[in-house]
Amino acid sequence: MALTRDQIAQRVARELQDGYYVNLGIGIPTLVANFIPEGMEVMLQSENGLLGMGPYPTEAELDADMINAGKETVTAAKGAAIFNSAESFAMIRGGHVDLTVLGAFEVDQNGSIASYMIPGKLVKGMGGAMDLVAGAQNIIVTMTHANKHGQSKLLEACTLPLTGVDCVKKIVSDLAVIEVKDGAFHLLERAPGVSIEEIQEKTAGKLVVNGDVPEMVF
Amino acid sequence: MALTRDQIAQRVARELQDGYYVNLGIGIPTLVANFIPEGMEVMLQSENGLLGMGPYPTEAELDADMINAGKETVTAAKGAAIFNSAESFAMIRGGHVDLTVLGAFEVDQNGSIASYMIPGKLVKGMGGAMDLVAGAQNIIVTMTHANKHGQSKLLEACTLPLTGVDCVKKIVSDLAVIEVKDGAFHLLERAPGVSIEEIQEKTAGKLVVNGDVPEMVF
Amino acid sequence: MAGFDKVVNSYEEAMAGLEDGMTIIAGGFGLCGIPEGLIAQMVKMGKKELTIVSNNCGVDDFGLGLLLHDRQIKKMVSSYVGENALFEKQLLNGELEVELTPQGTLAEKMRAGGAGIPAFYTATGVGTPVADGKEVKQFNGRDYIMEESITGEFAIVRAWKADRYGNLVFRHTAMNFNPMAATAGKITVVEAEEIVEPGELEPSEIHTPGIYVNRVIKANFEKRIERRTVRQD
Amino acid sequence: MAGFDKVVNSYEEAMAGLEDGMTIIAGGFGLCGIPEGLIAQMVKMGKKELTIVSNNCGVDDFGLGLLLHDRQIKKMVSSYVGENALFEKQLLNGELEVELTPQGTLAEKMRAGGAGIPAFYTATGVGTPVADGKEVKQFNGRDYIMEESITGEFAIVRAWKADRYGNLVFRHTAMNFNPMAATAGKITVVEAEEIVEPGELEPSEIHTPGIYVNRVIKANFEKRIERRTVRQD
Repeated sequence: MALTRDQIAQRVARELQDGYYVNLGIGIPTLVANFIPEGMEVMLQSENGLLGMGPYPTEAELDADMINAGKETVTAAKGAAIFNSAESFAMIRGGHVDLTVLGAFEVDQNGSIASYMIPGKLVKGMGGAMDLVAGAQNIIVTMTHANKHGQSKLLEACTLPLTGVDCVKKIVSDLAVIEVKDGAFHLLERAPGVSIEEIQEKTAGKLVVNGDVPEMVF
Repeated sequence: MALTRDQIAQRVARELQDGYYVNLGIGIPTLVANFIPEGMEVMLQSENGLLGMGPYPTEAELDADMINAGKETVTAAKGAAIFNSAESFAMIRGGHVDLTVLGAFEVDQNGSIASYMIPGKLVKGMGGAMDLVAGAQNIIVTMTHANKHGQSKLLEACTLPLTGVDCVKKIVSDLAVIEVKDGAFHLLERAPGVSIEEIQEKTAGKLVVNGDVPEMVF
Repeated sequence: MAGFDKVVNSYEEAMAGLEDGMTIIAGGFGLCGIPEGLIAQMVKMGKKELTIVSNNCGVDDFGLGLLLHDRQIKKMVSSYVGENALFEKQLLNGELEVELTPQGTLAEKMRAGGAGIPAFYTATGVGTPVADGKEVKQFNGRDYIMEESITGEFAIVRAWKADRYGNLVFRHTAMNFNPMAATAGKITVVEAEEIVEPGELEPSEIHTPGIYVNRVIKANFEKRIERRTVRQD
Repeated sequence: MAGFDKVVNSYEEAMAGLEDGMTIIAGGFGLCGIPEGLIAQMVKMGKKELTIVSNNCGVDDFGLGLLLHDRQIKKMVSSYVGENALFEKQLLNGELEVELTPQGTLAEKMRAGGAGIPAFYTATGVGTPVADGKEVKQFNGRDYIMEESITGEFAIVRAWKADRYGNLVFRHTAMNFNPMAATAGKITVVEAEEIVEPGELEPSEIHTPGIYVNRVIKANFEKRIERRTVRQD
């Protein structure tokens, strides 16, 4: 069975470490915040200028001047800092953020990522994604392994305009956990009940399988 | 009679305009603050991170954490802002300071200035002077017209290592007010009782004298 | 202290000097922290062929999106413009030009513009369409592209508190691009929720020193929320 | 919140990992805002061949000048070093190297180092000895030189208030180079007058967000005054 969105987020959360500063993109990455392991503390960076993002506000707390990078109303956690956009990207570009989790249209076996533009459709823009993939210490991509037409999104080489080159370290898809290194996709874990063959079939780039690949447990 | 240090400062103060942001260097330039014309407001920038420098503190106000760029204890004027060194030089380099007044060893007829180093003697460093001469909208140099051996400090070309090139707009020396433009020193005013001939004699660079040159009045 | 009193009393005075073809740098992120009244004044003045530098272009009926109705914008420099149907239409028609700029690069370009730094190097965008036509240089074995700074004839900024000298404090994440925008305008105009007397703002807590600011106007803001997300407690 | 509690209880812990030959970026301007206890610990540890990046080098018997007595400094990167007889002697002897850097360029090099910007252009120093060996490029008809960023194995910083997460607030002009230094160290160590609990500092008033800070130690400072100037009232 392919993982649900929540399970993908839950699996990504296992990559967190106590004391990590983390930037979570829009969509599935945002859900990771719901699965931070008990007793572990991570601090969420929102690139519009907030370090220490808290939960959504209650009706009473709602404040138009307090939003996240997805333009959602949020709160500040205890010990948060608020700063301008240049400072925010100084931290990101300068490599001070430990982990970035973001979605993608395509990732290739060299770790390049395409996530912001599909030519012919409207160009919405890259927002902070290009800075994040260029600057973060570690980059995990969450996405479905294949698109709705069954075509692989893990490619030998990306076909869409790139967001960044040679930067993605790990992919948590609905089917597998994959490490990207040495020009190949290395299969680390399978979704429960998903066969290596199915993953192989839906991975267009070079897939490396070493021995028995464990199933994820939830 | 050559001007006193106070008179030089007083003459420089006539160049101020209401609403000017001004950076005053160490020595005679610092004295300019004592001669700001009645009813005129200027704001003093100190490059260690203070916009709106006030007078020296009283004994009761003395605070080691409140100094100016000359490392003297100072106060903050009403409406002052305090910021870091990068911000301070962003304002300077970005051309937001209206006027810089500083001393010099030599100025040449192209407006180049040497003020920070005499080879063979100890190198103390340029501090913020290079940023100030590169960034300020207007630069006035205060200095004696000649050194203690009677040698001119207004040269055809500076002989000492430069602080900046083609940047000085005006010189207020103990003998004269001089505008630096079009590759020459233009004599605007004389110190009371000082002859054009004396100024000519003590100006090694090209001096332009147009008609009667008025004496300064104090 | 006439020389430093920057408060103006009308939007006409606030935006006086705006002309066709000018570049305007605007603070704000989405609809958060945008100078609503200054944008409305720009709509009213009807100047055309404007280049707007702003992270986003508002929505169809609020913020910078309002400038699209009379086709006042020639070019947008932004990181994300996907909230706006009219924008899409004008872009596809070729009536509007867009220069997509990564968000961090955009913030740094504004800061550099205000700080007298004509260009800087960044790894952001290397190997992507953003790098097209830009100089690439290696430092410590990694490629970086050269990005040039941005300045504008005007900068329009929203602040929380401003004193008469133009010292500014921003509120929460309504800060965003506003401090950088404030440094990069030849004429910087600030719309503030509150105007206080000099001395009321603690010097070390001022986000933008008054030296960058030319005009200040007091305003009431609608503060529209773009994505209202709440939790039940 | 073990993961973000950065408070250490001894100077040994604070400077653990310092080795011969490392580069240390130090906050402070003259004797104002210098991390006195961290410098004293460096003297105690006796590591040699250090490169120190700091606007000044203290005076003979206080601040970074103390590192000169046992010849711990190989190279200084500073804008002004003229307060110090021992410095002069070692420089003339050839025991000490100095890289004079304009004050604003120095501040920007530290900021750039922390912000992932490997180099930037500035007009400061064009046509002077500072430009020797540096790339010159024209923008809008004016010459600029390329300056590269600075980072260090350590940064040592003095703050006024620090919370346990490493968020910092600086006091008056003791701020100076400290916020930039804080961003540019691989290990950033902060000596603070006061340590407060997370939540006590107002988020928008924090000068340095904790993400840049690795260790925090509480200290008492002598705060020596370099030029005591007072007025009579």
